[in-house]
Amino acid sequence: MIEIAGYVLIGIGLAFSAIGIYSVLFYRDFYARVVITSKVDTMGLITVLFGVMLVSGSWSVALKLLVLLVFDLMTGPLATTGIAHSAYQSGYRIKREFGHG
Amino acid sequence: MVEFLLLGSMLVLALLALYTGPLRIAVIYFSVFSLICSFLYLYYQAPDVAIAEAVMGSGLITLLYLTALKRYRVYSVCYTNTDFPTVSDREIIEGTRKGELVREIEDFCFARELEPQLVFTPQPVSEVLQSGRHDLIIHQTGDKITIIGNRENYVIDELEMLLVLRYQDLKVLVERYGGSSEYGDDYLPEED
Amino acid sequence: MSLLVYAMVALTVLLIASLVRIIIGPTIWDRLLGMNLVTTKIVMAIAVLAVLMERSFLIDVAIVYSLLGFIASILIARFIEKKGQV
Amino acid sequence: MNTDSSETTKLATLEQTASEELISVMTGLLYPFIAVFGIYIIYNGHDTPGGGFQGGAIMAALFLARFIVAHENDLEVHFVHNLEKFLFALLLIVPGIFIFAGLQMQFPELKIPYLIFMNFLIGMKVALGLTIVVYRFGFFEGR
Amino acid sequence: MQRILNNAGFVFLLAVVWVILNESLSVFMILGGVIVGIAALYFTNRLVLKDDYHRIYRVRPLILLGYSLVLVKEIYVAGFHAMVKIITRKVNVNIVEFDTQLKDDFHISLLANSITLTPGTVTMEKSGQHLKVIWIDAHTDDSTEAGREIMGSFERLLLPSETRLGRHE
Amino acid sequence: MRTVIVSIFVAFLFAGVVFLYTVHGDTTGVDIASYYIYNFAADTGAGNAVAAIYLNYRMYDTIFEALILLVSIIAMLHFFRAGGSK
Repeated sequence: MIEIAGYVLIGIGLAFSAIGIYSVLFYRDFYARVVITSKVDTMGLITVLFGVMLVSGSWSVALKLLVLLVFDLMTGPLATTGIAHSAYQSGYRIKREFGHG
Repeated sequence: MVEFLLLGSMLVLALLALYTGPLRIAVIYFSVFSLICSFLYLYYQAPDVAIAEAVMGSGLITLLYLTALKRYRVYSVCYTNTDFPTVSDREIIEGTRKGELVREIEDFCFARELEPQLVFTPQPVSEVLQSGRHDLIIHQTGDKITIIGNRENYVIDELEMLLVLRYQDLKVLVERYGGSSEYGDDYLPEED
Repeated sequence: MSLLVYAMVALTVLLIASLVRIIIGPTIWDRLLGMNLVTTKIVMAIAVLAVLMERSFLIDVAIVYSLLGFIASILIARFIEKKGQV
Repeated sequence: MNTDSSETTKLATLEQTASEELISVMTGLLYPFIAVFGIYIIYNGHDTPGGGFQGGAIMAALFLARFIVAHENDLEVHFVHNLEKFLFALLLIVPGIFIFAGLQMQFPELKIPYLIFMNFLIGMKVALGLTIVVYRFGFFEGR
Repeated sequence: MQRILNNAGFVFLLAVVWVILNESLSVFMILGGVIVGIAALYFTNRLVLKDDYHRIYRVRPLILLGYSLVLVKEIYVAGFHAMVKIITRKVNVNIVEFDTQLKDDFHISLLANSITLTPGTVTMEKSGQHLKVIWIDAHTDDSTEAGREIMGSFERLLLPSETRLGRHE
Repeated sequence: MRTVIVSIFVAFLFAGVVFLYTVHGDTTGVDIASYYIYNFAADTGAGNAVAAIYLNYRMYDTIFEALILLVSIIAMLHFFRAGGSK
């Protein structure tokens, strides 16, 4: 029973990732792609790792996967922030910005 | 199935890393190559090598390559277009005539041992000029394309010769402004 | 356990689909985004592979990627931001 | 400690531009975790995959992560270099005594401590060496 | 002695990580975890960070636990909200700037990181208390309202941690 | 023209890799390898065959690798001495 739930979670996570990759491939605006990528990373990864935890069926492996998940949640945003900041700082702009009026 | 797909993509990435012009992009290809390589080591049950490859490929190799690349001068090109709220990358990917122009400028930079770095903004030209970050500005309004560069920039004369010869149908205009220290005081193109 | 094999195949297809963004991406930041995507897919695939082969030490490699994978993209991004300084 | 003043707490030693605050703070949070993981890889090298070289490379990657956010070269190269030479001498002596002089046959219960100790030696040596490489390349050539 | 007591929480955390990584719960492992944790913290304080770890990264552990649960919940709620917008292609990307009320640097970084983790928003820059955020669903141009809408629940959760820390030390 | 040549080359390489993988076996029946595989746990007490080999059977290998690292770092310190911040 728990295994089946795990398989279902893995499938849902893969579906999240597939939607994300579809939109990353077919959106034409760069900053939209940045935002969508962060979404794919977090949701797909969390769901798939929870599913794998349920499938594995042992506490030690599940805790190790939890440590992996926590580390990834700590470092994942850093890369996205670095990329977005680099693009903005180099002069890649969008037209309407509320901050600049 | 899994291994065939990954081996094939490794081949493609290795050849791309060999044949790309901008070397920073080749560094990225190589990084992804080492990612997939590490996963295949795991798949073939050699986890020792996989850990070593993961640590090396994810950080140390990148630093060494980037330090080596520092010898190249980065030549930043800015593509502005005030007509659209967001600049789509359609001009660059698909084989339009304007895309060819941008590609031509990139190839031109490679021949002079400069690393071109493309940036798209929808800002007006005066703001781009005031920021002072860019060496060359390609400005498009409607059909007209203006290329703006510094007067002290020795590359721009050769570029004008090249563009006048090959791109007569695109209404290309080359403008200059003077003084390397003060941007935009001499010259501001008229907005329309 | 055999269902996990299909998950592996699906992850591989997704990985190759995100390689497309690396190859065609017009600017260098698009390629960095694609690199992030590939890293995440590899982490997922290693986790699935560890459960599939019942070897828990394979997760170590995934932890290496989740701890140190951000270094490469931040280095390259800052290299461009500073116009050629590491 | 009085912290209710309006000023924010800063990382004292790391000079940083405004853009790098987030990265420097979160990387600082990660340092001890990377260190613990490197020690884990070295310590379990005789039993599970990993070992001296891999763990040492992880510790060197810690210093690489520090190179991203720190702007001053404060590595005492000559001290580190002498330490590495000393470790190399130790690396010659220990297996010389244990394997080639035949202690291995007399004390079989020392086999596993020997493996762990050797892994730690190799790990420290690789970490110091790669750290010197990273800092030299980064600060002398890159900046 | 005082310094060891100050670091006790982090040593405990590192020992837990060590035990989980080794996958064995014996007395030897737990003692080894404590020793490795003290060694790693000493190494970090003296050689890498050159500052006291517990002085920069101060947070109430219980609040952090509840915060992470709320974070996962928020990721899913905002994720389904953003998913609909992405599929129907009704995105309106924009860049907004706002200030936060938090004062501690670590708390602001935690807030910025969780803004990035939440689908639909990515932190681009942090300078002091000022955050610059890319927003996929920009429907307001008021700075305070955008800030309230993006980081409302996280900020409300983190504020008591900060005030209590300030009173205790 | 160049892209055509490169793509034909890629196709040939890919076919070659697949061919080598499917046809060529990966067994090399050497006596010493099988000896190491069957006896490493009793001889050295290690659980990981790689550690047993590089720390016991092939100790010289490890020592000279460490020597190579040391020598390369000495050379690097020597050549980078001119011009630097410290």
